Amino acid sequence: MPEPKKSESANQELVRAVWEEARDLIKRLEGSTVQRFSVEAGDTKIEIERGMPAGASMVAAPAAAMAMPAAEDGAAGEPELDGRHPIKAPLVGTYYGAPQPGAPQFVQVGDSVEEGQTLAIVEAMKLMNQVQADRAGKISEILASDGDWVEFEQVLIYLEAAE
Amino acid sequence: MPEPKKSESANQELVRAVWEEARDLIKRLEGSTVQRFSVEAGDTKIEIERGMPAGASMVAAPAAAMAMPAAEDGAAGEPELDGRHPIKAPLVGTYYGAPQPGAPQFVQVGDSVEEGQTLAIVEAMKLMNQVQADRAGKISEILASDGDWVEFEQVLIYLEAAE
Amino acid sequence: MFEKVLIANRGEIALRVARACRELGVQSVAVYSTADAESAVVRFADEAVQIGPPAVGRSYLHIPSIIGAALKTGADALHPGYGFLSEDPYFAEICADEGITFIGPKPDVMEKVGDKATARQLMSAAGLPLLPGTVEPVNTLDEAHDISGEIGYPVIIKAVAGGGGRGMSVVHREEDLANLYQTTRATAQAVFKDSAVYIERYLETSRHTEIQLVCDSEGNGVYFGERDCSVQRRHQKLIEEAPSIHLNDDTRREVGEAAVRGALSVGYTGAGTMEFLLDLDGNLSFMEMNARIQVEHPVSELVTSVDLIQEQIRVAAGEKLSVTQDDVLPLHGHAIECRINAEDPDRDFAPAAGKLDVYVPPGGPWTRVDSHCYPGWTISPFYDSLIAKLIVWAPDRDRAIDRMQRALSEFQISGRGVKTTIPFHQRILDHPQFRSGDVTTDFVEQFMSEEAAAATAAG
Amino acid sequence: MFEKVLIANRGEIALRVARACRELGVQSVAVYSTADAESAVVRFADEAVQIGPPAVGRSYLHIPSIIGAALKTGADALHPGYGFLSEDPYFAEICADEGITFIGPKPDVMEKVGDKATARQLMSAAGLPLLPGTVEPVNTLDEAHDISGEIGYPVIIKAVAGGGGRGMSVVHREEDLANLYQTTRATAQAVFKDSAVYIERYLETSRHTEIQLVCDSEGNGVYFGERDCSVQRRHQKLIEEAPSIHLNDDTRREVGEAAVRGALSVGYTGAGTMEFLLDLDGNLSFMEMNARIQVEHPVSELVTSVDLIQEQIRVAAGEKLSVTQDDVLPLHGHAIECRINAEDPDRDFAPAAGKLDVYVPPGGPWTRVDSHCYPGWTISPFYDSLIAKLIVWAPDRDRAIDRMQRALSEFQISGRGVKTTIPFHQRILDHPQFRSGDVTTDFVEQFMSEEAAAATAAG
Repeated sequence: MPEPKKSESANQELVRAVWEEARDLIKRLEGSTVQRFSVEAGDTKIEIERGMPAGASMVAAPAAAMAMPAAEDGAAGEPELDGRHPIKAPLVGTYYGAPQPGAPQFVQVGDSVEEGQTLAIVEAMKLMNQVQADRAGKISEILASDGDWVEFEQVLIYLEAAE
Repeated sequence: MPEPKKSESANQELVRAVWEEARDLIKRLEGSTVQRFSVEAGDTKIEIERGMPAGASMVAAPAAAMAMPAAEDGAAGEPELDGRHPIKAPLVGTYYGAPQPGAPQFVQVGDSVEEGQTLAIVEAMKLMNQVQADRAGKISEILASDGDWVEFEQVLIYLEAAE
Repeated sequence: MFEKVLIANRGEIALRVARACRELGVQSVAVYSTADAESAVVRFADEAVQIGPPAVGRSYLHIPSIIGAALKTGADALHPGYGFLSEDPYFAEICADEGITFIGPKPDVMEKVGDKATARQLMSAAGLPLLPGTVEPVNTLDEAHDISGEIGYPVIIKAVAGGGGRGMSVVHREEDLANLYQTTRATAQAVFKDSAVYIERYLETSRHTEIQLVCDSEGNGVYFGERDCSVQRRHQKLIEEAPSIHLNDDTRREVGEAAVRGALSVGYTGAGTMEFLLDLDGNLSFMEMNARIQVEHPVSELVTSVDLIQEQIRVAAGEKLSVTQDDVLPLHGHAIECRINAEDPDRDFAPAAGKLDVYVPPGGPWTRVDSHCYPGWTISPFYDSLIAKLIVWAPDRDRAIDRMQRALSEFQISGRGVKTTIPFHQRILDHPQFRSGDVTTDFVEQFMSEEAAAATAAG
Repeated sequence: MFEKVLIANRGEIALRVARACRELGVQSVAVYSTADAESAVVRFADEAVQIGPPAVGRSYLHIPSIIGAALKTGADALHPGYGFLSEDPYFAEICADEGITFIGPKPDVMEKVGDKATARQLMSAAGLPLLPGTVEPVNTLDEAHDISGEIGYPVIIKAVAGGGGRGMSVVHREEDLANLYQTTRATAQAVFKDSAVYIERYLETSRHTEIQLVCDSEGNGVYFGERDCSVQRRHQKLIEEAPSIHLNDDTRREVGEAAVRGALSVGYTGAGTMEFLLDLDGNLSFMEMNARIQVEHPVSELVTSVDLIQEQIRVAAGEKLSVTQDDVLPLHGHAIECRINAEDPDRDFAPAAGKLDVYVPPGGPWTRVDSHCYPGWTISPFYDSLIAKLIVWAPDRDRAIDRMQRALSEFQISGRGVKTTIPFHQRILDHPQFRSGDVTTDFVEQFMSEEAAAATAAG
């Protein structure tokens, strides 16, 4: 809260030098997805925080495109760990991998899928919400199973790039 | 308060690079008197804070050596702006530039003084506390005048190096 | 008592409810949009479910997601807070269908009291005083003419479905009636999908006075005194206090008993508020009933020593009211609440949200802060701009004002782009007319034009 | 009323006093050591004077500097808070000489009640019950033998000048008397420069019960009920509550009236506390009088609705007490205070001070935090380790405990090297014996050995 008392506590030259380096540091972060970064060495701590539009700064990574629009949560893009692409729950509800009990699952691990293809259903109050692939790819992992309760944006399935 | 979500929001390589630069930055500050330093560029803020012994971290710059000991306030050294050396009040009280009313002032601007020479008096409850020079030098400025109320560590006189 | 209560809200009221649950030994479940993932209630509640994106239509107003969260966590009751779905009979009904106790009145009762015209009929039948005017909708211009003539001008035409100051027009002269009658109906149709309007006498100036009550399912009702909420800007309350210095004990008992009678007469259960206008001659007129807990409930809590949220949860769980009318009267001391918003009073109260780099709430004697904020929290543009409710108590009104001034003077809030209404509250509290207590609903408007005039004069 | 009050203290109590001054419309002056330059009271007070280095001997205990600051700022009164110079008759006298009103009793009265033996004589004369024992110092071993024989063992030998648990020895068997009598005198001489001791019956177990009172200069005195402070560790209070569930209304009135009578009999003015031991049969015995406001005063404020600091300032300014005895009785509800310290309960309460990176105090209904802390503040090793006093109120003790648990559960404090006593408080409040209220001054010791035993058993 108290402003750094430069005049009192800082060696002006040094400050100028450090300032330069700090600017470089900041430039390196431009365009990157880093929002908050901190290093500690012994008694010294350095912390870098980059502003974002207010609403967004608290927002988690966005849902993949879905049967339901997810646009308005305007969050920053999220990294695709080891190149896999997450398919997430469009709302809170019950997960089903098949159109109805007993029917074959929409997809199996290893299946190649087209953009727009239905991969699963999340049911909320009798409403069947289709979960569709927002890109073509190959099913690499299915994390949910029939009857699971899922949260909004919970990862249900991972796609990997098709060969 | 939330820890930076590195895994989610950071490009690992970049972080490593920035980390390196950050360490350089920290090294440059070692041994310097800088305690807290911050730069802002657009939406980005960078802040460096260096730890000190707890009690001291809030402590203002120390008093110059005085007729009364000032050791236990254990603060860091303070810069001597334009090379001048401050002589500060050893306690709260009334400033007098002379041993008694009507007597000549202890020192005038331009006088050369020896280490240990009495420069003024701060009176508190009838107690006359001598303010002595903690080094030899030349009186460059006298900021207080007879009868002024002064705070602890208020700068009373500036010394400059004698030719 | 319930096992687990889901809180279908956000911000300070969600935290307020979670605190009450904790004190009652009841588990709490927070629901949150992605914008609120770091919110205080998410950290504090026993469980939390992410229900949707920031847009309320897909999160806090999205019934399937909220019900889903309740079923997912096995909550046996749901607290709606205020706003959002708190007065939606359809939602209350769905909760019932899903076997979740909705903490509030029964859906049919909520619907009745929610309809202004119906509420006016029921309450006038129960003996509550109304302004001269119709209780039935006015369906033709001729009718409007006759009625307005009887009442005497000025009159006000109000949309039955209206509220919060929208869908109403004041008619000062008979020749304006036809035009305003038509436009009000048209607006009502457009805005509320219901063109029904009614007409009543218009009070040029009055005080907003409301009675807090709670009814249990055994037919017991208690009123918790009144609140004066006359310090409003465009129908947005800025400062509320309890009690009103303009009601004496007899009037308080009279209107309080009538309010409880009215509520019980429609089978009301839970916490509710009856809104009245108090004219300068001390006459009260029933305006409408709010079937929810209100933002300003803390001032009533502090002068009655009753935790209204806990009471609300108790009676919803089928328990008897924990207090009788005699326990809460006479009212104890005086309480004032200031709503601190992230708005810029110098720019017509434009939202001034952002990240709170500094947030240091006041503390000390009889100083209460109901807030979801902490250092680093971001006031999101997606939701209302309330930062904190600052409430103080003192033995009398003068000392309560002094205490509020002290508390406001130590409240530290700052962040890039963040402005608050604190300076505005300080100036209002400094105003001799506020100090005197002679405040009507047009006070803030007058106050602001005074300030504008002074500013112009100054330079 | 005063124009300007200088606050000769630091930390939470300095801020508490400054808040009271602000509410009374009195200017406040903070004094601070260089270690406290960024402290909350320095920011909040109307003026602030830097009086010395961190070491208290040259700042908060350095009379010339404090008087100097008062004269420099033209303060017409001085509030000493607790600790530091608050019970130093010499300091009170100097204030008087310098024309500064010391907010507390007159120097001679302070001196009288400060001397244990004298206080015991005066209070027994005023009809306060004492433990069987001497009111006069015991000057020879023979005397000691005779008296101990009369009283019956175990007895306790206490240094007249002692306090805070120092300078006292318990004698269980006659054969130990000679040795302990000599060593206690020697210690007393060494530590307090006064070898005088007295002897009284030793209660193996009892409850620490104290009466809060305020007397004005017109000879009016009011007692503000009692506090139970039995939850102590090595004579350091950890939890205090009001009222004591072990006093009934009659006993309360009896001892309260006796306490006021005793205070008035010595011409006491201002706020003070009479400490008693309450044995398991319900007998009270006067121990000593504290001629200052105490850390735990807020619990008494919340059950009497009186601001004791404001009252203290009023009577010092020559005003009449603002309340009568009837105004404050019966006591209203129940209040509990937890002292949150920067100490590590797992390392024998070793100080664990440092910078508070995170500091989010609890809020909400009937939750009071008296603290000088804010995010970024550093708890300095130069001073005591108190971070905050957390005080809650509820209609009854059970709900007060539930509320305290809720409040503790949301208190967030962290920083490098910082530990707090919060977990320890939570475990004590969870203990069935605390819940039952059957707590004596040896409870914490028992509790800790229970925990140690459980830990060993576990692993």
